[in-house]
Amino acid sequence: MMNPENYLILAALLFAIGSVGVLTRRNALVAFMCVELMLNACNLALVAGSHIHGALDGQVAAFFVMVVAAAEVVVGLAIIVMIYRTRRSTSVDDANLLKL
Amino acid sequence: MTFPWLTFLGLLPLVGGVLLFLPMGRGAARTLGLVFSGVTLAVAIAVTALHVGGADLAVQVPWIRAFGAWWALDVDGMGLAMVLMTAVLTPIVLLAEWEPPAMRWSAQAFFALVLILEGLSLFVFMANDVLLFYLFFEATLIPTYFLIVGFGGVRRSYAAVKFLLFSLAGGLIMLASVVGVYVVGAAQGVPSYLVSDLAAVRFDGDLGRWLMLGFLIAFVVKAPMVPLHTWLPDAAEHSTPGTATLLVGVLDKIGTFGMIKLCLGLFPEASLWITPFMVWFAVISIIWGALGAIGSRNLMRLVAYTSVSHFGFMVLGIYAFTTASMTGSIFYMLNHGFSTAAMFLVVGFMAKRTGSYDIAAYGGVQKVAPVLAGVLLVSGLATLSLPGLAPFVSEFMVIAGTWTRYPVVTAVSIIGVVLAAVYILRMYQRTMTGPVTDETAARFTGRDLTGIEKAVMVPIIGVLLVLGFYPQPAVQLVEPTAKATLAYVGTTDPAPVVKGAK
Amino acid sequence: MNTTLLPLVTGAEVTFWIAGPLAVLGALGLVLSRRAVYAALSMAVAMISLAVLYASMDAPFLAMAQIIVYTGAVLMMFLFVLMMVGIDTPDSAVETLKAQRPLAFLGGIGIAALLIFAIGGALHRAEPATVAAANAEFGGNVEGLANLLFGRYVFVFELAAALLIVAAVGAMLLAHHQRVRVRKGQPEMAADRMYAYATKGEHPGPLPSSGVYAGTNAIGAPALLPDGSIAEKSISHTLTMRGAIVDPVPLQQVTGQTFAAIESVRDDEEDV
Amino acid sequence: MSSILMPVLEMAAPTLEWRALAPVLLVFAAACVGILLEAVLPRAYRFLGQMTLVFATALVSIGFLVINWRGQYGGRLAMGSIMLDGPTYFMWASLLVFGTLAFMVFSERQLNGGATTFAASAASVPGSLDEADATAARYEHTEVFPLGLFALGGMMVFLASSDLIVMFVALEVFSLPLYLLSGMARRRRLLSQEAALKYFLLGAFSSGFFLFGIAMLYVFSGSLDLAAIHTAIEGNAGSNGLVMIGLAFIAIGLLFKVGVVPFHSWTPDVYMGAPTPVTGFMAIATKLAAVGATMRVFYVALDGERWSWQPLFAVLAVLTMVVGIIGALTQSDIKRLLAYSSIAHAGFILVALVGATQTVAAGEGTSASAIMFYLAAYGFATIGAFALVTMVRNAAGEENNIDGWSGVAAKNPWVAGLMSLFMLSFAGIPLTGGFIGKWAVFTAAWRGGYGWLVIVAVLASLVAVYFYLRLIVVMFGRKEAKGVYVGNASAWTWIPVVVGAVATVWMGLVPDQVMQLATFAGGFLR
Amino acid sequence: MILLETIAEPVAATGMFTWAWTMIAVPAIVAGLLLLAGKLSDAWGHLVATAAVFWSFAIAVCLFAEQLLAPATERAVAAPAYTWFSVGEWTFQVGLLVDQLSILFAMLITGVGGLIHVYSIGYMSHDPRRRRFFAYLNLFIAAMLLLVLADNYLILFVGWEGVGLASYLLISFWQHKPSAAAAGTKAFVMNRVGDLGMLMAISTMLAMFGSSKFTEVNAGAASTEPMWATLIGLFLLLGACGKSAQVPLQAWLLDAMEGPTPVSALIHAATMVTAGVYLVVRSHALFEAAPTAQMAVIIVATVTLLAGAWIGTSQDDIKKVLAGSTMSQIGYMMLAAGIGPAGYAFAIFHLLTHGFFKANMFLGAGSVMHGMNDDVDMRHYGALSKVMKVTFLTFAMGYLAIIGFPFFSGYFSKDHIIEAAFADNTFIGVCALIGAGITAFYMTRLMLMTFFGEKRWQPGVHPHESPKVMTIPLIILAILSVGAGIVLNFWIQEWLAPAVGNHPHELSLVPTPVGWMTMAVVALGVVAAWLVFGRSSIPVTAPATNNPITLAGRNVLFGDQVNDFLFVSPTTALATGIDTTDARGIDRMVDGGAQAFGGLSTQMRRLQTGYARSYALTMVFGALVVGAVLILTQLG
Repeated sequence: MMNPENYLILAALLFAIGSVGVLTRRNALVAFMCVELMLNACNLALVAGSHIHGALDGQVAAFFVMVVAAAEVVVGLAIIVMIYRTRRSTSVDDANLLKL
Repeated sequence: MTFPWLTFLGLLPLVGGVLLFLPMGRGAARTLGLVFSGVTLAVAIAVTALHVGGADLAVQVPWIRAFGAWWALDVDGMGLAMVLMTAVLTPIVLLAEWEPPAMRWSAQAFFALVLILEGLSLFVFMANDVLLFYLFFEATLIPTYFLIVGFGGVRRSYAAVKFLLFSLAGGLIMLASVVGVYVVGAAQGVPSYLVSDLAAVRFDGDLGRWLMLGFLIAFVVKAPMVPLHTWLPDAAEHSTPGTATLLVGVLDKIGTFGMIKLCLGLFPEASLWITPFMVWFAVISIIWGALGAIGSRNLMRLVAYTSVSHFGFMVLGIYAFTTASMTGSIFYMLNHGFSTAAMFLVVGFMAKRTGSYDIAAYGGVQKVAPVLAGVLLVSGLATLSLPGLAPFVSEFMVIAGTWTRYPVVTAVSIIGVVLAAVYILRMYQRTMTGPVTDETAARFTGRDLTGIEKAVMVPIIGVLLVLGFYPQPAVQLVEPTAKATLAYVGTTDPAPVVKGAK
Repeated sequence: MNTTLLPLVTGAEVTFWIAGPLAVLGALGLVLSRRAVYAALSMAVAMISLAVLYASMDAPFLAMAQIIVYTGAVLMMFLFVLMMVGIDTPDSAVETLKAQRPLAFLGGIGIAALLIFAIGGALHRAEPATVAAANAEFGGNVEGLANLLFGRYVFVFELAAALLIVAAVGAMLLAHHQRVRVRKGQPEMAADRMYAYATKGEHPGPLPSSGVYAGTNAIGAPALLPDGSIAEKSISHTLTMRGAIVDPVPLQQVTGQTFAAIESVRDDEEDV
Repeated sequence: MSSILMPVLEMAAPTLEWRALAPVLLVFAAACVGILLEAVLPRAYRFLGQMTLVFATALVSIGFLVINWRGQYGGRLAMGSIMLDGPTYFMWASLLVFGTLAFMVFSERQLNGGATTFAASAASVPGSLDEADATAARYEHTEVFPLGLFALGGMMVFLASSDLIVMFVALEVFSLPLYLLSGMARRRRLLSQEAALKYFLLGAFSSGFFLFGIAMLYVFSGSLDLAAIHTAIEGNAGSNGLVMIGLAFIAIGLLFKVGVVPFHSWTPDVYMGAPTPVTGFMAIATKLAAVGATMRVFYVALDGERWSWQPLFAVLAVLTMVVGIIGALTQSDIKRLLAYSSIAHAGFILVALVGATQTVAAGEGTSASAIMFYLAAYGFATIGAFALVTMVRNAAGEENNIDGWSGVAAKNPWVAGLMSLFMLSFAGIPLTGGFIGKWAVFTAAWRGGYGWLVIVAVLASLVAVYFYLRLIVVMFGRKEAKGVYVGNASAWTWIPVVVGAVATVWMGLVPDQVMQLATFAGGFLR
Repeated sequence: MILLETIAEPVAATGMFTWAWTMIAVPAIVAGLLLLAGKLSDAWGHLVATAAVFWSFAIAVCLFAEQLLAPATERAVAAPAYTWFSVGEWTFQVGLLVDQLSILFAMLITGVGGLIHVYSIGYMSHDPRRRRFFAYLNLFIAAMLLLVLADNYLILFVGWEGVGLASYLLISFWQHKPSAAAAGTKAFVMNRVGDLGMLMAISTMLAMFGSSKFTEVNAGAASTEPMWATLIGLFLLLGACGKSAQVPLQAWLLDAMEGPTPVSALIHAATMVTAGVYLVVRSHALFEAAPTAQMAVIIVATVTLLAGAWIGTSQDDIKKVLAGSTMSQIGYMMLAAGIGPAGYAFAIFHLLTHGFFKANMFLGAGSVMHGMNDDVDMRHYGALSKVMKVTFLTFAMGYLAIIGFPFFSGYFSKDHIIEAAFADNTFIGVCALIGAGITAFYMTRLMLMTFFGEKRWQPGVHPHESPKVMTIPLIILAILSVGAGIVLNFWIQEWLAPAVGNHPHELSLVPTPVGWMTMAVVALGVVAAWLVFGRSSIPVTAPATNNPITLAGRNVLFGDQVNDFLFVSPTTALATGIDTTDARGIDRMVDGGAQAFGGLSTQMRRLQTGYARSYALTMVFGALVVGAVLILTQLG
C-alpha cells in the first residue's frame, strides 16, 4: 500500500503552486483560479485524511469546501465583472488607488 | 457611616460641571458654577469637621469585582488638606476668571471644565484604591487639556499637547505598575486593589523596585522634577492664570501626594532603595527650578519654574524620611497651592491690563497701582518663604527635618532659598519699581485691582497669613499621615545627639 | 495487506503516479501560461486529475462532484467571464512590482519546503485505514456521506444554503443592473429626430464636421460658416467641457496669411 | 446515537435545539425573509420593510438570548456543530448589539440628501448615464440589510462553532456579504470597488490557508471536532509537524480577519474604501467574531500546544502594536487612521490572548473575560466613531481628510466632543470603557506570565496616544476648514453615537456589570 | 574650655511681663492697619505709628524697672504666647524671653526708634507716601523686637527675616529710583545668604539638641562635639555677617543708604545691623564651646573693622562714610563678642553707645541733607556749622563720641574693646588700635568737609536749620551720645553677667596704658585729617586718582565686582543655560523621538503599496516565518 503521505505532499505542492500563482498573476481571474487551486489542494488533503483515518468526515468537509468554493466563485466573479465594467481591465495591479 | 459624605463631596462639582454643559445664559452659568463650588467648599469643611470629630468617613463598595477594584474613598490628614485646598482654590479661580479671555471658548465652558476638574481631583485625593486613584489621576488630564486648549495663549495647542503627552507618558508607565501590583497581590492571595489590602502584600526584590519606579516616574512627571519638568513652563505660559493655578496648585500635588500614599505606602523597601537618587534629584530640581526662574523673561514661566523648585523641596522632605521633613512636605503641598495661586492670579491680573506676560513689558507699576504691587509683593514673599507666611513653616520643616539625616544635601538645597529671593525680588524690581513707563502709565493708571480681584486675593493671602502665624492646627492635621507612613516604611527619626539637653 | 516480500504496485499507486504529476503539471500550467484561457484549461487538467485521485481513495461521490461541479460548472463560469472580459489580452511579461516575481517563487518554494518538511514522517502509521469500511456502513459512499450530511453536519448544510443565497444575491447585486428607462432603438431615435425637426426645427441631418485650417484640422477646431462666424453645431459638447476647443481666430489668421502669401506669389507671378 | 442498530439508508432525523439556537437561527431566517421581501415588496416599501424586519429580529433575537442566558441553556448543540457556552453568549450579545447599532447607521438617509450611503445601482458603471438614472429614480440597494444579517449570523456561528468545518463555512458566510458590501459605496465608487476586490482576493487567499490548516489538523487527528483535536494532541507525545502546520495556517486565517501583522495589509485599504457604515460594522463585528473564534480554537483545540503558540503570538502582538501605531502616526485619512488604530487594538487583544489565563480563582478575571470586555468597550467606541465620521462632510460627500476636520469643534461641539470621547476610549484614557478594557487586558496578560509584553504594550499605547490626540488637537485646536460642514444627521446615526458614548462612559465608570457578565461567562467549554 | 556657671532658668511671666507681647503686637497691628486702611489713614497714620512705638517703649521701660527691682536671679522672664507648631519631637513656641540682654535691646530699639519716628514726621512731611513709610517703620520695630525678645532661635529667625523685609521695603522706599530698588533687592539677597547660615544653624541645633530654645541650646552646648559646635558657630557667624554687613557679606550696606535717612539711622546704624552682635552674644555658650568659631568671629570682625574704616576714608557721600563707619564699629562689637566672656558686655556696651551716637550722626546727616535739597555729596557742603547750628552741635557730640574723646560714650565702650583685644591677642589689638586711628581720621574728614571750610554749595541750594520736630530728637540723642558711656560703664557688666555669663572686669576712669595709646592714635588721626582736609580747599568733584588705596575705598573694596565675578555672573550664565537646556535638551529629545517615529511611519507607509499582490506576498512570508519558527523550534 502506498504511503498516504504522498497525497499530502502532492496537496502541499499544489497549495504552494497556487499561492505562487496568486502572487505572480496580474489577471484577477487567473489569480482567483489559483486560489481555487489552493482550495483543491486542501480538498485533496481532506480526502486523504479521510482515507488515512477511515472516516467520511473529511469527504464531507471536502464537499462543503466545494460548495463554499462555488459560492465564492460567484461572488468573486461578480466583483471582477463589476471592476471590469468600471475600468475595462481585470488586472489586479490597476486597482491601487487605495494605498499608503 | 450612613451618608456617603466623600462620594457626595466629589460628585457635587462633577454634577455641577455636567449641568453647566446645558444651554443657559452667561450670568446663570457663572452663578451656578460659583454656587456649586461654594457648596463643595462647605461640604469639604463639613467633612473636615467630621474627620476632626473622629467620624469614620470611609466608603468601600465593590467596583470591579473581577479584578478586585473597589469604590473606596477615605481621607487622612494629607488627603483632607488637599481636599480643602482644592475646594478653596476652585471658587477663587472661578472668581479670578470671571471674564475669561475673549476670542476663546465661553465662560460657561470654563466654569464647567473647572468644576469637573475639581471633582476629579477631589476623588484622586480621596481614593483609597489604587485603580480608582489611577482612574481619576489620568482623568484629570482631560479637563486640563481642554482648559489649556480652550482658553490659553497663542501656542496653547502646543502647550496642551506637550502637557498631555508628558503626563500620559508617566501615567501609562504607571499603568503597567498598577497592573503589576494586582498581579503580585493576586499571586500572594490578595487579589485586591485596596490600599489597605495591598499593605499586606510584600513587593520584594527587583520586581517591587520596578513596580515602584513605574509609580514614581508618573509622579515625578506630575510633581515636575528635573529633567521631566519641561512641560510645566510651557503649559503655564500658554494657559490662563486660573488654569495654571489649578494645574500647578492642585494637579501637580497629586505627584507628591502619590509618592507618599502609593510609592511609600506600597513599596517601603523599594522606596528606601531609591532614596539616594530621589534626594539628589530633588536638590537638582530645587536649584534648577530656581535658576530657570531667574532666567525666565516671562512671568508665567517664572512662576512655573518657582514651582519646580518648590516641588524639589517637597520631594526632598518626603525622601528624607523624618517626621518633620515629611510633615513639612505635606504642609508645603497645602501652602504651595495657595502661594502659587497668589502668584499666578496676580500675574494674571497684570496681564489682563497689558495683555502681556513679558517682564520687559512692565516697569514702575507700583507708583500707579500700589495695591496690585503690594499684593504681588506679598505673594512673592510667600513664594520665597518669608517667615510669617505659610510656606516658610513648611520649608523650614523640610530643611530642618532633612538636615538631621542629610546635612550636606540640605546645605546644597538651601541655596535655593537664596535663589528664591533673587528671582522674586528681581521680578518685582523689574516690573513694579523704577520710573513709570509710558506703557504702564497708559495701562495701569486708575486701574488698580478691582473689587472682584481683591475678593480673589484676600482669601488667599488670608490663608497664607493665618497658616503662617498659626500653622499648628494644619500641621497637626497632616502629621499623622507622615507618622503613619514612616511607621509603615519602618524608619525612625534620628534622636537628638546631645542627650539630656532638657 | 499484501506480503512485504514483493514490492507490489497497487492500482492506487499507479493512479497516483499518473494523476499526481498531471495535477502538478496542470497547476504549473495555470500559474505559468500567459494566456488566461490556457490557464483555465490547465486548471481543468489539474482538477480532473484530482478527481481521479479522489476516486482512487474510495471517494466516488467527490470525484464526480469534482468533475461535474468544479470542472463542469465552476471552471466553465470562469471561462464565460474570461470570454466576457476579453481573452485576447495576455498578461504582460514585464513584472511591474519590483522583485515580486523572484520573491513569489521563493515564497512558494519556501511554503512547499516547509509543508513537505512538516508532513514528511508526521504520520505515525504508514498504513491508511481507508474508508472502505465507512463506505460500507450505510451501503455506499453516497449513503455514508448523506448520513453525515443530514445528520452530524446538518447545521453546516443549512449554513451552506445561506452561503449560496448570499452568492446569488451578490451576483445579482453587482452584475445585474435594472434599467430605469427603456433603451431606444434605431426607429425610435429616427422618429424622435423628425419630431424635433417638426416641433423645434432642429436639423435632422448629421452635424457639421469640424473646420479645416491651414494649421490644423483637429476635431476641436470649429467650422466656419460662409460669413466667417463659427458654426456652433460643429463644436463637440464634450470637447467644450474639456476646454479642448481651439480658438479659430488665430487659425483664421494663419489661413489668411497663407492665402495672402499665395496670393502675393500669384501677384508676383502676374507681375512677371 | 447508536447508528449500528439502524437499518441501512435510514437515519435518525437530526435534532436541532431550536430554542437555544433561536438567536442565530432568527438572524438567518430574517435574512432569508429579507431576500424574499426584495422580490415581493414594491420598491417604495422595501426600505421600511427591511428596517422593520432587521430591528424587530434584532430585538427578538436579543430577547431570546437573554432568556436563554438566564435559563443557562447551553452545551454542544446542533449535532455538535455549535458550542453554546458563556463566552458564546457574551459575544453573541455583543454582536447583536453592535450589529443592530451598525445597521442603524446603514439606515441613515438624511445626511446624504435622502439616500443611503450605498450605491443606487451597484452594477452600473460609475459616472454612467445608468447610474445617473438610478440615482435620479432614487433607487436603493435594500439588499444590504439581508446581507448584513447574513454576515451577522455567520459571525455568530463562526465564534460558536465547535467544529472546524462549521467554522470554515461560517467564515465564508460572513465574509462573502462583507466583500459585497465593501463594494457598494455611493460616493468614491472606484475606491469602494477596489476595496471589494482586494478584500475578496486576500480574503479568499487567507481562507485557503485556513482551510489547509484545518486539513492538516484533520489529517493529524482524524476529526474536525475541536474537543477531539484537543484529545488527540494531548494523547500525542511531542510535537507533530501536521499540528504545527495546522496551528500556523489556522492562525493565519484567523489572524487575517483579526487584522494582525503581517496579515493586516488589507485593513487600511478596505476600511478606507468601504462605505463608512460598513467599515464600522466590519471594524468591530469581524474583529469580535475572529477574536472569539481564535480564542475558541486556541484555547479549546490547541490548548495542549500553548507553549508553541504563546511566544509566537507574543511576537505577533508586539509586531502588530508597533506596525499599527506607527502606521497611524502620519495618516491623513481618518478612516485609514481608524484602520491602523484597529490593527493596534488587535495587538492589544493579542496581548491578553497570549496571557491565556483560563483558570484562576472563581470570580476573578481571565484572559477571555478581559478580551470580551475589551471588545465590548472597543466596539461601542468604534461604532460611535464611524457613525461620526459619516457626519462631517464636504460638497462631495464625507470629509475623510483629517485636515478637513480642522476646527470641527467650532462647527459642532457635540460631534467634536463625542469624537474626542471615542478617541480617548481608543487611547485608553480613564473614565472610558477603553481604559478599563486595556487595563483588564494587561492584567490578564501579566497574570498569564507575560509581564514583558505588558511593558511593551504600555510603551506602544504611549505612542498611540499621540495620534488619537492629534485628531482631538485638530478638531479643537485648529482654525475651521473651509467647505466642510457637519451634516444634519437623523436619529439613525445619532442613536448609535449616543448609545456608544453612554456605553463608553458607563463602562468606564461602572464597568462591574459588564465585567461580571464577562467573568461569569467563564472559560470556553470543550 | 571655660565652664560656665549654670544660667538660671527664666521665671514665668507675671504682672507687667504678661504685657510684654504688646510691645511687638501693637506696632505690628498698627503697621497692618496703616497698610490696609490705605489713603484713609494718610492724615493721622504717622501719629498712630509714633504712638505705637512709644507704647512699646513705655512697656520696655516698665519691664526694665521691674527687672531692676527684682532679685538678680529672677530678672529673666519667659513669656510664652502660643505653640507655633509642633512636629515629631520638636515643638516651636512663640515665646518671649525678657532678660537683662533683651530688655536693653528693647529699650534701645523702641527708644531710638521712637525718636526717629518723631524725627521722620518732619523729615518725611513732604513725601506723599509718608503713611506707608511709618507703616514700614512700625513693621520694623515689631520685627526687631521679636528678634531680640524671642526665646528660641526659630522665632528669632522670624524676627530676623522680618527686619530683613522691613529693611528691604525701606531701602527701596523710593522705588521709582532704580538705584533704590536695586539696593533693596541686593540687601535682601545678601541677607538671605546669611540666612542660610541661620537655617543651617537652627537645623543643626535641632539635630543636636532637639530644640532651638536658647536655654536648651546653651545648656547642651558644652556637651556638644567640638566639630558640631564649631559648625553651628560658623553658621551663626554667616548669619551674623549677612545681617551685620561683615566681610564678606558687607557689600549691601553702602547701597542701603539709598533709603531715607531715618531708615539709615534706625536700621542700618542703630539696631538691625547690630543683630549679628546680639546673635553672637546670645549664643555665647556655643561659641565658647567652639574656639575655632570664635577665632573666625575675631578674624571677620577685625577684617571688617579695618575694611569699614578704609571705605569711610574715601567716600564722598556723607551717608556712605557713616555706613562705612557703621561697618567698622560693628566690627568692634563683633570683635568683642568673639573674644569671649571678657568681651560680651563690652560688645553690648558699644552696641548701645553706638546706637545712640550713630543714630545721632545719621539723623544729623539727614538734617544736613534736608537743608541741602537732599544732596549727599560732602564736596558740595562746607561751612554748614554757621547755618545749621543745632545740627552741627549735635553732630559734633556724636563725632566726639565715636572717635573716643575722653568721657564721651565711645571712649568707654571702644577702649574697653581695644583693651580686651590686646588682652586676647596683640596683633588683633594692634588692628583695633589702627582702626580707631582711621576712625578718627575719616570722621574728622567728614566734619571738616561738612561743617567747616568754604561753601561749596551747588547753585540754588539754601541751607537752613531743620524744624523742631527733627532737632529735638537730635538733641536727645546728642545727650545720650555724651552721657550714656559714663552711666553704663560701671553698671552694664554686672547687669549682663547672668544673661551672657561674662566675667566682670575691674574698671576705673583712669586710662590704662592701652587707653593712653588709643588716645594718642586717635589724636594722630584727627591731626592727619586736619592736615589733609582742613588746610586746603576741597575740590567740588572728586579728583581722579591712581592711588589703589583710595580707589579701593571708593569702590567699596570692589565688593560688588567680586560678587559679580564669583556669584552673579555664574548664576546668570547658569540661568540662561538652563533656559536653553530646557528648550533644546530635553524637549529636543522628545521632539526628536517624535520625529523619528514620524519618519518611521512615513517609511512604513511605503510598504502599503496598494498592490494586492504585495499584500499577499507579505502574508506568504508571514506564513512562512510563522510556520518555520513553529516547526523549527518545536520539531528541531
